[in-house]
Amino acid sequence: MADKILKKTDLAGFIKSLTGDYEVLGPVQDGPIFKFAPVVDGSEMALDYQNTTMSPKDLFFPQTEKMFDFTTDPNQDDALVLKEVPPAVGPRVVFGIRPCDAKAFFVLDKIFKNDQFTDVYWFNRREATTLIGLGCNDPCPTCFCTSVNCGPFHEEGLDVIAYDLGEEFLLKPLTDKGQALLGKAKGLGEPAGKVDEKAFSIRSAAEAAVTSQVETGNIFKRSVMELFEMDFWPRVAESCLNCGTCTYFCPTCHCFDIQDETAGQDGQRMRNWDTCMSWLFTMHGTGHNPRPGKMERVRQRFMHKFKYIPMKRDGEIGCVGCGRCIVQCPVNIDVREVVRKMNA
Amino acid sequence: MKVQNPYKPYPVKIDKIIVETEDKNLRTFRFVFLNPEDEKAFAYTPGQFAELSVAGYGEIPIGIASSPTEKGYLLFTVNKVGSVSSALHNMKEGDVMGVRGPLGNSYPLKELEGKNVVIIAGGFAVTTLRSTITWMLDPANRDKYGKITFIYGARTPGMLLYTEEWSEWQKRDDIDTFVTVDREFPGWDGMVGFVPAVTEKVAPSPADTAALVCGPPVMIKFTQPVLEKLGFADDQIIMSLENRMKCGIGICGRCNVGPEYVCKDGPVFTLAQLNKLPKEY
Amino acid sequence: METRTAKIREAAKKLLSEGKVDVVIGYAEGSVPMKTAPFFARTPEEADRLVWNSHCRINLANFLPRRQDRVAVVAKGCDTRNIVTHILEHQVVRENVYLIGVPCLGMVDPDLVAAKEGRLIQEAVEADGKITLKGKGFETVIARDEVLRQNCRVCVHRNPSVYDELVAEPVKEQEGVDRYADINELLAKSDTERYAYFNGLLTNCIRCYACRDACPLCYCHVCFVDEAMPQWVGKSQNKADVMTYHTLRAFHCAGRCTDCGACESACPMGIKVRQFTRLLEKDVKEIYGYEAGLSLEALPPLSVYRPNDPAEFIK
Amino acid sequence: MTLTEVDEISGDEGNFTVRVTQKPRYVDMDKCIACGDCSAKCPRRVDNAYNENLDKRKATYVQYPQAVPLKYAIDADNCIYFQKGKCRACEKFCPTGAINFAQKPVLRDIQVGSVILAPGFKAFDPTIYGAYQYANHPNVITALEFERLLSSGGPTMGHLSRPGDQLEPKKIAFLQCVGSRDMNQCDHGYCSSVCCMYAIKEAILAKEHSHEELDISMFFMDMRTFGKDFERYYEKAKKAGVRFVRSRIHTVDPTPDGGLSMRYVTEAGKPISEDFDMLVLSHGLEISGGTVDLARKMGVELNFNNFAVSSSFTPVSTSRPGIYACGVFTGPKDIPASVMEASAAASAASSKLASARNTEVREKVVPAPRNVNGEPPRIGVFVCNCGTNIGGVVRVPEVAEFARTLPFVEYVEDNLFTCSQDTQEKMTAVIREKNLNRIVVAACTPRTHEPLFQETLINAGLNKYLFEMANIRNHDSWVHSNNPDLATVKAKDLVAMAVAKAALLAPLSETTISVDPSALVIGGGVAGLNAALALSAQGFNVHVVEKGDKLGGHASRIFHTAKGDDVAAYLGGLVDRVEKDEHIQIHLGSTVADVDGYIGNFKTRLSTGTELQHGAAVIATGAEELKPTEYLYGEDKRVLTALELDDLFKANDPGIEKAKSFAFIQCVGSREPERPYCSKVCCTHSVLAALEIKKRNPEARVYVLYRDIRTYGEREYLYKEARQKGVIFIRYSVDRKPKVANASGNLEITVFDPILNREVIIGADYLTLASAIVSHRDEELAQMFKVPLDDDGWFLEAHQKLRPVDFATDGVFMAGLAHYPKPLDEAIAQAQAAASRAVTVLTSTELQVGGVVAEINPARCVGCNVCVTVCPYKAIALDEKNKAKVNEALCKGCGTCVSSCRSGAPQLRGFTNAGLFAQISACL
Amino acid sequence: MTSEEMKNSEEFEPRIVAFLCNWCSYGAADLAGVSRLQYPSNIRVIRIPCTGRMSPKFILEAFRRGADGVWVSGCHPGDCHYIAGNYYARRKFTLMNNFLHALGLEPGRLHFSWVSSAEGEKFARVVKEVTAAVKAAGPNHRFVKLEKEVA
Repeated sequence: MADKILKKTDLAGFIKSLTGDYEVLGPVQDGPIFKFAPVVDGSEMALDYQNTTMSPKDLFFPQTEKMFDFTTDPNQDDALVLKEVPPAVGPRVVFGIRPCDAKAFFVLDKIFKNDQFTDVYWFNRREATTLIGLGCNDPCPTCFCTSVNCGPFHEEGLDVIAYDLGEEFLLKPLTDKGQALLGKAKGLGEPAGKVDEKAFSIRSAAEAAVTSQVETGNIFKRSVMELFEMDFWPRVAESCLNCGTCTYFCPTCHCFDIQDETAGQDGQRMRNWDTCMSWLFTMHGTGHNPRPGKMERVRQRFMHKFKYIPMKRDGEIGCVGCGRCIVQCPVNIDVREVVRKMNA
Repeated sequence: MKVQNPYKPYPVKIDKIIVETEDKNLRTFRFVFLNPEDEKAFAYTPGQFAELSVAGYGEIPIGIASSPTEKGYLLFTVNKVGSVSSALHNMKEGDVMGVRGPLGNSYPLKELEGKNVVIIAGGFAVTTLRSTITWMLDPANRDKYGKITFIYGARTPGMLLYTEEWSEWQKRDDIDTFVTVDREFPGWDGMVGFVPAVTEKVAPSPADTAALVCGPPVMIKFTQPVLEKLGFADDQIIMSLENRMKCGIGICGRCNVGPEYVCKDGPVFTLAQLNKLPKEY
Repeated sequence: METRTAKIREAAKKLLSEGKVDVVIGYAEGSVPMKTAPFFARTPEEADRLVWNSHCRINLANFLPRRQDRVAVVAKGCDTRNIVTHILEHQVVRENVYLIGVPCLGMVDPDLVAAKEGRLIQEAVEADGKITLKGKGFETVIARDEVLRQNCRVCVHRNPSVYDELVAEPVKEQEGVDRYADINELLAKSDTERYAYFNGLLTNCIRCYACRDACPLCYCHVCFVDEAMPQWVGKSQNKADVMTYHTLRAFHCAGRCTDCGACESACPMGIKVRQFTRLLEKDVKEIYGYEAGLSLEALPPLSVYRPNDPAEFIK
Repeated sequence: MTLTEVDEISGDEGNFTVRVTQKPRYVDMDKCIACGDCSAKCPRRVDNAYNENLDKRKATYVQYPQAVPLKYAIDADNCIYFQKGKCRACEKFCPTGAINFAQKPVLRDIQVGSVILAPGFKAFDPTIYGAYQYANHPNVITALEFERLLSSGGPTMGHLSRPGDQLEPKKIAFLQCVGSRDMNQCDHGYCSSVCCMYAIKEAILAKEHSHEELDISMFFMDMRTFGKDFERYYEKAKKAGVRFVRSRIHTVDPTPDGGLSMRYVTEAGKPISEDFDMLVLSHGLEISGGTVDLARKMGVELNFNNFAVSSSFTPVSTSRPGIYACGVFTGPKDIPASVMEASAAASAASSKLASARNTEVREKVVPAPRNVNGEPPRIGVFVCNCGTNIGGVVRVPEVAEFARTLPFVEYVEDNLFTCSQDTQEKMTAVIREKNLNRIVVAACTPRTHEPLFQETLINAGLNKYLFEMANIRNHDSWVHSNNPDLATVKAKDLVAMAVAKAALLAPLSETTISVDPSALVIGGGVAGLNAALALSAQGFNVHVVEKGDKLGGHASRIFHTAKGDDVAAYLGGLVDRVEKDEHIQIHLGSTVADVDGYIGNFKTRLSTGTELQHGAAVIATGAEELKPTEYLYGEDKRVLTALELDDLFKANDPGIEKAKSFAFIQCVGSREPERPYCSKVCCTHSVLAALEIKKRNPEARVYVLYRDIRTYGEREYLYKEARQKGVIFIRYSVDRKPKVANASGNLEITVFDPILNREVIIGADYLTLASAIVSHRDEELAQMFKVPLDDDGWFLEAHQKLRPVDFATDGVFMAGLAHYPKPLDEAIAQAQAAASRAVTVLTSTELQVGGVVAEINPARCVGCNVCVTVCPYKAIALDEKNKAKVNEALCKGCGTCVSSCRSGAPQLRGFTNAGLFAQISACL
Repeated sequence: MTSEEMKNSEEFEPRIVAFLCNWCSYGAADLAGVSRLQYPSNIRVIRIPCTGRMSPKFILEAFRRGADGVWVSGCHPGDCHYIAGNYYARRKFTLMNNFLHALGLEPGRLHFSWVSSAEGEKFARVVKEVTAAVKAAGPNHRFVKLEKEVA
């Protein structure tokens, strides 16, 4: 795997060289919102952004996704039989994604595939996509990635990581897919001089700049029931509106609902993001609700991220420390505070 | 090899509909696969469930009531509660729908070999236990197990499922069948009383015995102490949970009980396992 | 602001120490700049965490319906109006709620501040009507009044409409405010432009329902969006469904909305959801002369009628 | 029995034999489906009397489209076949073979216990008023003709135009009192009571109908808007720009442009000539010759105006026992008064028959309904051809074929007539045979035919609510007859919609609640006592609650009625009867403290603690006399109220005979901004009192200062008599009210006389103020019974015209002055009417409740109270858990609660959200 | 209008959902039938007991399902069979009508009327007016759920 240099002045050429084989997406600004969108030459990109407003999980897990088509027309042979919808994406490159979000994909890979089943919708898109990450030189005060198995230059989930060295990017391929991409791209140069040292110092400075920290060690040691029965939960949940904003912005939240919709005789089965903050999420047809109140639902979310996922997914934490939920929560429920309480 | 889409149901045809209860809200649907090769792919064990898929309405998880020993069809008994089950209840023989599965774990039939089994069921939770009994009573399997006791209760005689089958079982000597209803009814000459009370009377000794318990929460609540009193240990009591599910494959998140996905890690748990989990079921 | 904070703490301590209430609902300092968190003080000591500043945007009336305990709540003008609506709608029993009224000078819109500043703000300090913004390598001062939320800028009911005590002298209500100048401008446009405008507003909606959940009026057990039989509105990101959701949500607030802005402040995508509710709020005021929450006697306009209500549009 | 006339009557009260002749209709009522083909094919056009002969109808016809029964008839006087022996077109085209030219008159003898005469009135024919040009000029029309011109069902379909030239009039004059208050030309000295109001109504309607600004003037003598809310309507008309001119027109001349020039003299004596486009004569009411004949056959005495003779205290009784009368037959009156009298007559007529109640009722046996719960829908669809009415336009077989493809449809057939008896029998069989559990009939309108098909469902053992209709006739084939393709497309959609809804229908249960067969009457005045007696006469126990320490109320202070009857004597007898009545229990010194329950099952606690159970209640709490605060009342002992003057009469006060001068001021406290209503009784009372004074002291000068004299009906004769006896009437206007002063011990009244055009000063020994009658504004009582008050504090009836004694809340009724000021005879009639209405509740031992009513899902309900406030019937209340609960006995199924609830908690059975959604999606 | 557009507009048969109260406007429709008044066939009548039952949501649902026009008709104020159902409805309609138009519903799509059961002629006239107005507005694309946009 050979590192490459991309001069910022060559960015357009680099992007253009990819647009033939790939759809290229980059971070763009749309009013107050930052999000990934197709780019033509890279000039559209806002590479000095902090991060996308929402997590970019919709790259692989759109909020609404069609799964199957069907017809209710009794005259059709395949009436009421579900037909698979072909994968929605071809090869694409995402440029400039933040390492925390890529780490989230890495965690989600372990969720969308288990010992028996593979979520083909997630993996169709994952496989078709090459991720070029952009390290965070300048983390936000709400970032706490380094406390949760992640960091501003974390590499898991990425195919290539880019270091912004000022005038140029250092591109480090991390996977074969990344390597292949760099092989196809134009406008790249070879690293020269003390590039690696410079990159290392930028990385170290960034990691040090993540001053917001949480401890999770005790959480792993404690039993499910011990954590579950801790007495702070009601007060954490007290101000919660149960809106689910945290889950929609969270890069690792992945709960979904499956719904059928019909119009005339055409129908489709789709999935939509869902949220464990909703009372309906666990509501039985009988009227019984295993998580009847907002306390139970708030607790579930934090337990899921910091206890259940680590238990079941090789110790991975269901949180990458991106801080979006802290910024977006209308009532300022701060995940760091909650984790501190769980760990206390 | 192409990865199977785990969300895709097998197309099936409704072969037969049996109205099970006097309120007509419980019906047993017999399905046959539209593509015969799907039947092989659908290899299941008693205790597992499947997502029944009605295009235009969605899916509901329903325990498989038939036994793998019954070839050529699948049985599901469905209670009419929500929009999907209502749509299903409005369907007719010959209609096409989908079955996705088998899903979830099953009763630990392997582990139970050589043991006595007491099967305790209440109301319409008897479905997967019907599957289990049918499987165990199959000549190929009966010898693997010791004494089999079946205790089944419902509110009224008209609310008992599978009357034909358990009537047959009552005649057999390789299974002790006790069917009870909550109170006296004209024309009912069987047992009267609640399941926990009957269990206390007729359950076998806990030695080398496992109890499979399925029923409404109130029945479970009162049966559990009876079994404990009789000396059953928590890992001898096996239960099946019924959380709300969607994906059925351990991803979508709504059936979580603690770290476990009821749809994939369950629905069958021992009481010992459940004791370590939040009571979010 | 500081005196309001002090008075709120004083009132809360008194209520808690005298055992008059079980909890005082107010605001505590948030963990990020320009944010507060609803705070439930249960002891006199905890009351010291209560604050009042320009970021008390969340409408605390939201936490009142169906409460069983004795509660005091810190409430600005719009919050009290919502509590009046709660009382009229039997969600709150007046005797069970102690209202610590706060004459309000408007709340700051952090999105507006962010848009004005353009850089990541790491700290915001407020004093004497000015806010000092600090970030990596910069410090600027901005006048508070310039960055108020739009609803606060056009608010004409800053003083609580009901209260048990006030923590400050009533403020002078704004006069000569044209509450609906921008709405009227919008209404003067063509239907095509308006349709495009409202659809455009919703482009980024993720249907998290924070607007609904932050709204004190939305206290139903089951919201229409969660109904299955029949399904009023689809659950996907379909444009018409998103529009239907916002239309019906706003309609459910008709005659009850106080334009408190909680919905808009809660929206994580910065959508001007109030543009929907304001259309109705304006009509209710102009057609039926009703403004929600000003009186414990007058019923909301959809609960009553007059035989001669105007309706020229009906053939 | 339509087309039927009475020939003779024999026997006595309780046992009459009435011989009637039923004239032939020439149409078999059982076969006629009112499709109208006969009329369409009838070649004979004749003047349409229903539209005042302003347009034509056929010889085979229905009088008007809402006629009951909606069956056609052949007018033999005009039928070509009857007249010339040939034609029979109707017979040929009738799809059901209903035409029967062989029908003959049938004589029948009917055994009855009582008879009620309600023959109505004839509108006065103004031809004899030559000066008004009615007979000669097409643009001079009667108000009834004008009414038809304004009606959307009328000859011009509501488009206002002049009959002469079809031009839209821009300036119209209404002439009041045509054929009323006039002894010279028409011998009708009485006031017709209704013309002022109907003229104002027509004026307002005309203004609303007119495309351009319409100038309307109304020429009148006194504006008699004395009924409930009438005065407000008058004020509204003034605001709407109707010009009111106090003058009688004496000459009308045609103008060249088709209009009319009128000459009149203003009140101040100025002659004016003014042009109008059109002239409307507000003609009065009179009794027809036919009615006079009927009365003669019945042996019922008429007065000189041919109105039935009745007493003030038995307003619906005639001179012959057992025969009762109501409506204009007993004197001119408007709809609410007629409806009240009708109920009163029913009460009076049945009071003697109570013991025979339910003796001729046969019980019907129906099969027990099959339980269809849990069954998938199995829908049967019956598509009707309705002869050629549907099948001639819509391709019915195609619609039937389409219906087969719809979800859950198990059986489809098309019928020539789905409503025919044999099809009903077949339907019953098919339902059983095919095990159908939902039925859709695609035919005509559910408004007429739903009950018939529901009956069939019941006979087939299905709950009758498992039924839905698709209206492919009235809403389709009849209105798209020129486009069979689109009509067929529409028919399919309508069937699909009905099937979609039917699939979701659930059986609705109807349960019965018992009825406590006793009544509560609140108020022991004349109204309350009459209601109590009427109820007792029907065999029901009655509790009378009176807050005072004796019965009788304000009537005890009234001297005479307008008919000259002695009130004191009557009242003594009334109280005595009530006190002796074993069915009536009197609670003096009591008020209502608390009311719980609902129709059939009220529980009322009195202020004394007594608890009463009753099935119905009559509110007859009366009103009070305003104590004036003007005209020196309370300062000068010579200033009296009307009741105080009656006190003097009753005490035979010698002062009356000694005094030289008496004055009355009318409208004291009435018809003013604070009390914008007319107190109705005061004009008559003052006129009566003036006459009484003249009787006792013929030399005395009597002045009545008035705004409009409102001696409506035959009371007008009193007014006339008073003028003849020298009582001086001086009009004043409200902006120039009389002034009363004590001028060195003499009571002096200064008033501007508009005829003399100057102020006059009247010295009076007694000044009587005709002060307003004011309501108690009893909000507490209203709240307890969940009934409304109007702006003036009167109890507000369910419908001012059609349900004048009912409340929206079932089981509660009103009578007397609690409703509005009124004279004794009207109060008594209303009391009997209220009793009659209450009897309809009490006679049923149980009430059917349920069906299409709302229900609340408590899991959804948040207790926000919106449904409680909007329910027009107060059928919803919050329970102790703050959950709304519907009282099925009160719910009428309007669904306002459903659409008002944000939480989706209420559901209207039969019209569920899911059902309506299914209909929406089925047609799109 | 080009000739092509003219042709299209001639061929366009709008789908109009009409919500009629049982007692007045439904009766008026019956009467229009009895009187054989001819009117365009585009309306599809849904019978409701009273305009009080008319949830404004039904209007949105009809548009969402693709209706080109919606028409709601009930008893004249003061004539409600249920005393006051139409008074409450009138307020809801007023607000919803203004609201939907403010949100960009084209004029001519949404109609309200009071038609009594005696006004068959008015019923037919209003159908004509409503149909003409909806035709003039053309096929509806606003507030309509297009399935292809779902995912």
